Amino acid sequence: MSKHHITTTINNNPVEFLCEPHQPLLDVLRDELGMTGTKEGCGTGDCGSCSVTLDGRLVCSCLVLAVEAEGKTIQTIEGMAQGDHLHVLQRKFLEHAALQCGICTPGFLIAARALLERNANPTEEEVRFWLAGNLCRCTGYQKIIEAVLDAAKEIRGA
Amino acid sequence: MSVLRYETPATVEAAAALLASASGPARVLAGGTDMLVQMRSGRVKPELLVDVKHISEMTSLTQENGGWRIGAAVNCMALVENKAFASEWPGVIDGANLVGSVQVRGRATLGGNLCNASPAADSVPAMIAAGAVASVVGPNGRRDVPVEQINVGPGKTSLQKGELVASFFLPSRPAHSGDAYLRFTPRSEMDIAVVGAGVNLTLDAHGVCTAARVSLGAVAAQALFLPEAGQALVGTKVDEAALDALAASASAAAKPIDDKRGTKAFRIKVAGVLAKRAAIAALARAKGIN
Amino acid sequence: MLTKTMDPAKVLKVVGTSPVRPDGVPKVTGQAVYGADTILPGMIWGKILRSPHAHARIKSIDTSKAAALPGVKAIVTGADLPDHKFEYVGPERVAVNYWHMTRNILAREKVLYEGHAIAAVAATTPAIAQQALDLIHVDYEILPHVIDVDEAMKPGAPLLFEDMITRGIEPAPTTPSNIAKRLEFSVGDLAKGFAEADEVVEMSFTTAAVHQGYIEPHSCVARYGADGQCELWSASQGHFVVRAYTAKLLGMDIGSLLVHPAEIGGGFGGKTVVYVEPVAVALSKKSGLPVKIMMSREDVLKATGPTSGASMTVKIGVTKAGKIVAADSTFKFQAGAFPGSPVMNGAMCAYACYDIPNSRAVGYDVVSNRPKSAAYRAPGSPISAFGVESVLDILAKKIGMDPLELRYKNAVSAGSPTAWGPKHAHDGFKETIEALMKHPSYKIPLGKNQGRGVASGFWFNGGGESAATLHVNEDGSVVVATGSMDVGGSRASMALMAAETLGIPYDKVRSTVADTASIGYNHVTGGSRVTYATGIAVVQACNTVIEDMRGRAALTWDVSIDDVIWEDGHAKLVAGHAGDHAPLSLAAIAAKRAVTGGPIVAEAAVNAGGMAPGFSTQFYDVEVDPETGHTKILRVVAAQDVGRAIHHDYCEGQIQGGVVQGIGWALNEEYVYDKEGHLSNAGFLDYRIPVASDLPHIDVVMVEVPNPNHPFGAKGVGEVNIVPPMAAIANAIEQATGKRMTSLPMSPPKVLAAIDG
Amino acid sequence: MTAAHIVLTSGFSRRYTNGVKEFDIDATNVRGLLKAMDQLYPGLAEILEEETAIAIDGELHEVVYTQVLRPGCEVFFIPRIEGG
Repeated sequence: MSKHHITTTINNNPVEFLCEPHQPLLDVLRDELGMTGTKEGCGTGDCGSCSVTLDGRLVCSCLVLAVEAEGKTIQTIEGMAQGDHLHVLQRKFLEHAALQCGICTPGFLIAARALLERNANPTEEEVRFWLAGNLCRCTGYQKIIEAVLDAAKEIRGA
Repeated sequence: MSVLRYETPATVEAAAALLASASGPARVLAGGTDMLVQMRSGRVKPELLVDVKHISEMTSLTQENGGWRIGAAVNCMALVENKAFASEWPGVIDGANLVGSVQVRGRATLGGNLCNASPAADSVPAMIAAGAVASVVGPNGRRDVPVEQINVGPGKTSLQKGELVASFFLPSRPAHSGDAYLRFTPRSEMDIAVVGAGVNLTLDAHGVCTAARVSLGAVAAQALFLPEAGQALVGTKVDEAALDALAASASAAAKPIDDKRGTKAFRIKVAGVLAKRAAIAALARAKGIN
Repeated sequence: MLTKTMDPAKVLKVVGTSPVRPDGVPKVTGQAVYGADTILPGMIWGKILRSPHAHARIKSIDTSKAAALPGVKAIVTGADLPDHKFEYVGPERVAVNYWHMTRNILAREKVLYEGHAIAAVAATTPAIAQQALDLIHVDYEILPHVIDVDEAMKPGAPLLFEDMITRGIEPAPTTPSNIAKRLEFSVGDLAKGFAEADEVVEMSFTTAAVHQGYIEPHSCVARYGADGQCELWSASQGHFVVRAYTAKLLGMDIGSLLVHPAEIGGGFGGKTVVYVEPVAVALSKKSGLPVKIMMSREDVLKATGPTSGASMTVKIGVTKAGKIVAADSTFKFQAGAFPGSPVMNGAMCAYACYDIPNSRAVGYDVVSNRPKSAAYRAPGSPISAFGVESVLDILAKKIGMDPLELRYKNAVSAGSPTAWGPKHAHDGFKETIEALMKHPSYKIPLGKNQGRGVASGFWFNGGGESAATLHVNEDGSVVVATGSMDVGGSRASMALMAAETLGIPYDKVRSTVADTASIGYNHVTGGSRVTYATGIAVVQACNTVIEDMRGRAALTWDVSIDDVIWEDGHAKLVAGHAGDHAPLSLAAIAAKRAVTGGPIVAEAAVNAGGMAPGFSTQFYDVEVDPETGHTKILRVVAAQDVGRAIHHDYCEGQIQGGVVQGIGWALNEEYVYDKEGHLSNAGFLDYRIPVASDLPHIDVVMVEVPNPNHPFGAKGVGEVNIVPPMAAIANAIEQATGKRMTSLPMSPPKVLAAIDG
Repeated sequence: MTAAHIVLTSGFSRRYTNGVKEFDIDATNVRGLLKAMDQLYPGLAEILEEETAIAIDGELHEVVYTQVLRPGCEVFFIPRIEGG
C-alpha cells in the first residue's frame, strides 16, 4: 500500500495525514482525523451534507480526493465557532428552529457562510438558489432561509 | 479499488506524456465531480489519475487577440465570478452556472464537463453555440478542434490516447451579438438536463440576423450542432415566424431516447420550445436588453 | 391511570413558547454524535454484499477467497443467524413475522429484490472490506421477477413465495399467489347509498413507491463482548424496538443487549425497523471487535423500505345538496419483498374525515420484487387520500360547490361514526376547514395557467408505552430523562412540560434520552405519539416529585401535607393557616434533601390512551407551463389541528416538513425500475427530493382544539400534514390545465402528455 | 348495572367468534371484560390482548386490564395503529 503524506491547514491548525489516493477528503476527515462534524448523506455530491471550504471555495468533500488537499486550507463545521462564541449563523439557526434532526445543518452552515462572505445582502431567491445544493428532508427549508436572511441582516448591522 | 497512482504534472506536455505511457486505464483529473462518482460506483477503475490543476496554462483565464482563452481546468465558479468574461459571454455563463450546485461548480471545469462526454452536459451546448475551439495537446503536438467535434457518444470522445484538452478559445464577438443557454429540469437546481438549448446570434445595424449558431443537449448521443436550425434565423428579424421555424427545425433534429428523466416525445417537443426561448433571450442580449 | 388534567384555559408561562432545543448547540457545531460518528478503540468496518438480481435462488455462497484476504476479520451469511418459525406475532396491522424479518436482514433460500443483503464482511479498513465483498462468489439460479402491483396480482405472475395463501379470504384460496392479505371495512348499504346519489364519479389512480428520504443513511456500531454482553450505538426511531428485534434475530436474551440512542439524521418511520444492527452484532460477535456499518445512499434506496406504490379505484356518490351518500374503493398496495404494506391504515383512513353512511374499502397487500415497505409518515393515509380527495374535487365541480364547502358539509366531529367501528371522540377537522375559508390568501385571484387545489387528511396519532424519570439536583435544577428518541425537538417539549408543571424556568431543566439500561421501556418515536404519551409520563413524574416536596415542606414546617400547596415552583402554606413560613423553593427543598429523606427522584410509566387524531386541510396555488408541463408551486397554506402547540416553532416545523415531502411525492419522487428489475435512480440526483429553490413561503395555520386527555391539551402533530398535498396539487393542476392527473408523480413529461392530449 | 356493549370488526369476528360481532357484558374494567369473553370463546382473551386496540366511547386505548368501563359504555376492539 502506497499512502501519500499530505500537509494541510484545517480550521487554522496545521494538520498532516497519510491517505490512499482513492480516499475522498470526507472519509479522511471522518475516519482518520475523527472530525465527524462533516456528514455523508450520499457520497455523490448530490446532498451537500459534506460541504467544506477548500482555499475559500465551497465544495463537497466527498467529491475531492484527500491527496488533492496537499498545501490547501480547509474550513469545516468544527472551526465555525470561536471557542464558546457561536458564529452568528449558528445562533440564528438555533433561534429560528432552522434544524430538526440536524444531519444537514453543518453543510448548510458552511454553505451559508460562503454565501454571506460574498454577498452580505442576498435576496430570498438568491439564498434559496445558493443553498439548492444542500438537501434537507425535515424542515421544508423555510426556517433555514429565514435564519440566513436574519444572520445577513445582523452582519450588515442593518 | 486497485492500486491507484496519482500524479500532479506541471505542464500539459508532461500530462500528455503520462497519459500516453500509461499501461492500464488512465484518466485526467480536473474537477473530479463526475470522475469520483464513477470511481465510487465502480463504473470507472483508473490505475493512473493525472491531476491537471497544477498546470498554469490550464487554470488561467486570459484575453487573447480580442477573444478569450479559458484553461480547461478553470472551475465554473471562477468563470462565473469573472465579470469581464460574464458580460461578454452570458450564454456560456448560463451553462456554467447550471452545472450541479454551487459546491459542484466550485470544482467542476469546462474541460471535465466536455470530456466526461455526457450528452446532457450543461456547458457544452453553450460552448458549441459560442463557436468555442478546443486546444488539444497530445504526444505529437497540439491541434485545434471545434468543441462540437470532441464528443462522439455517451462517455466517448474523439481524443486519441495521450491527448487532453488544454484550453478553449472563444473568438472576439462582433457588435450586436448575444448568446443564451436554457435547459429543462424538473427541479429548479441540482439536476441533469432533460433537454438543453444554446443559441448565439449576431444582428446587423437594422436588427436583421446575420449569423446564428444553435446547439441542443440531452436529445442525442452527444450535444448536437444544428447549422440548419441557425439558418432559420439568418436574414430575419428573429420574428415569431423565424422562431417557429427554428423550433420546428430543432425538434426535427432531436434524436432522444426514453430514460428515467424523460420520454422521447417530451424531449422532441421541449427541444423546440427551449430553442425558441433561448433564441428570444439571445436576441434580447444582442439588442443590449438583458 | 391518566394524570390530572390542567385547566386548558389557564395561562401558561412556558408551554407554547419556542426556546432553543438542548441538542441544538452540539448539532450546529458538528459535535453531535450520529449513528456513523461513534468511534471505538479497535473498531473495524463492516460492508454488506447485496444481490445484483431482482429474484434468484441462492444455490451456494463461497466466502473462502474473501476469508483469506489479509485484514478480513469476520464474514457472516444468513446461516449465522438462527431461523424462526413461520408465524405472525402481535397486532394484525403491524404483525411481525420473524421468519420473514431474518430473511430480509440476510437472505437464505432466495434473494427477492435487487440490493437484498446476502453476506457481510468485517475488515480492518473499509477498502479491504469492499475488496473482500468482490471475492465472495454466489451461485444464483436467476428467476423471473415482477415489480408492478397489478402485474404481481395476475395469475401466472412469478411467485415470491411458492406457498403464500392469501389471508383474509373465506374460504381460503387453494392456489398460492403474491397476494398476502385481503381486508375490508364496510358499513351501511352501498346500493341504497348510490341510488340516492345525483352525481357519481368512479376513477382509478396509481401512486409510485416513494422513499422517506432521510439524509442520514442507516448506520450503527456494535460491540459484542466475550461475556455475551453486547452494546449497540444505533441511529433509530426506537432503541427499545431495535433491542427487541436485534436480540430476537440473534437469539440473545434482551437483557444482554444495551442500545445507546445515537442522534438520528431523520427517520419519518423508515427507522422504526432494523437492517444493519443485527449484521453488525453478528460480525462483532464473530470477530471479537467493535464493528461499524454504514449504508451508502444507493443501499438505502435499493434495500430499505419505501412506502408502497399503489393502484386503486375510488367511487363516490353525492347529492346535489352536497351530501356524500356512498363510497366504494379498492386499494392494492405494494408490500415489497415481504408482506406488510400499510394498506389497512390506508383503507381505514380513506373516508375518516367524512360522515358517510354507506361505504366500503377493500385492501390488498401484495408482494413484489422490491425492497420491503416500511412506515412513512402517516403510512397508507396519503395514498388512499390521493384518490378520495381527487374524486371529491371532481364531484364539487359537478354540483357547482366550493370544494371547502363540500368537505365542510360532510366533516366529522365528536360523535360522528367511522368505517371501522367506534365513533369519533374529538373535534378539530371543521376548524381546519374554517381556518382556510377565512384565510385572506384563499381569495387571491389567479392568472393564466394557474390553479388552486384543496384537500384534507386524517391520521390516528398514537399513544402507547412510555417511561420517564425526573431527578431534582441539589441546586434545584432538574434532569428529565425519557426513552423516546428525539428527532423533531421532543427533548425541548419534555423540558417545557416539566418546567411548566414544576413552576421553574425552562433553562433549569436538562432533558435527555436515556439508553435501554437506564429507563423503562419506550415504544418507537413514531405515530406522532411522543409529545402526547411520553409527555403524560413526564408530567406524572413531575406530579410525583411535587407530592414528595410538599411532604418534605410539611415535615420541615411540622404541618400536615394537606396544608401545603405547590405554586410557581414553591411549596406554600395554605392561605390563612397559622405560622409564618416563607415559601420554600425547589432549590431550598433540594438543598435539605438528605435530612428530609434522601434523593428526590420519580419515575413514571404509562400505556397512554385517549389520544386524539390529527386533521389537516391545505390549499396549493400552482402555475403550469403549458409548453413543458412543469408545475411551479406559487403558494401553500396548510391548516392543522395541533391540540395545543407545546413548542410553537418545532410544531410549525413539522407541518412545513410534511408539506414539502408531500410536494416531492406529488411532483418528482418515484422508483424507476428497468426491465431486469434493477433500480435505475438509486441516488439523490435522479431520486429528486425538493430543493430550497423549488419552494415558495409555506404558510402554516396551527388550529388549537385541545385534547382534554393530555395535561396541556396536546395532539400528535408529526404526520397528518403529509396526507393532503398530493391530491391538493392534482386538484390545482386540473384547475390550471383542465386535465385530471391520476398517476403520481405528476412529472413534467406526464403533465405535458396530458396537456397535448 | 347496565352492561357494556362490545363490538368486534367483521374480519376479527369471522376468524375467532364464527361471525358473532356484538355482545353485552357486565364488567367494570377491561380485565373483567376479557375474562367474560374468554369464557364464551376459550383463548380469545390472549388474542384480544395481543392483536387489538380498544376504543371506549370512541377514546382509543391499548388493551390494559385496569382500564375502567363506564356502565353502558360502547367498546370496540379494533386493529392496533402503528405510525411512521
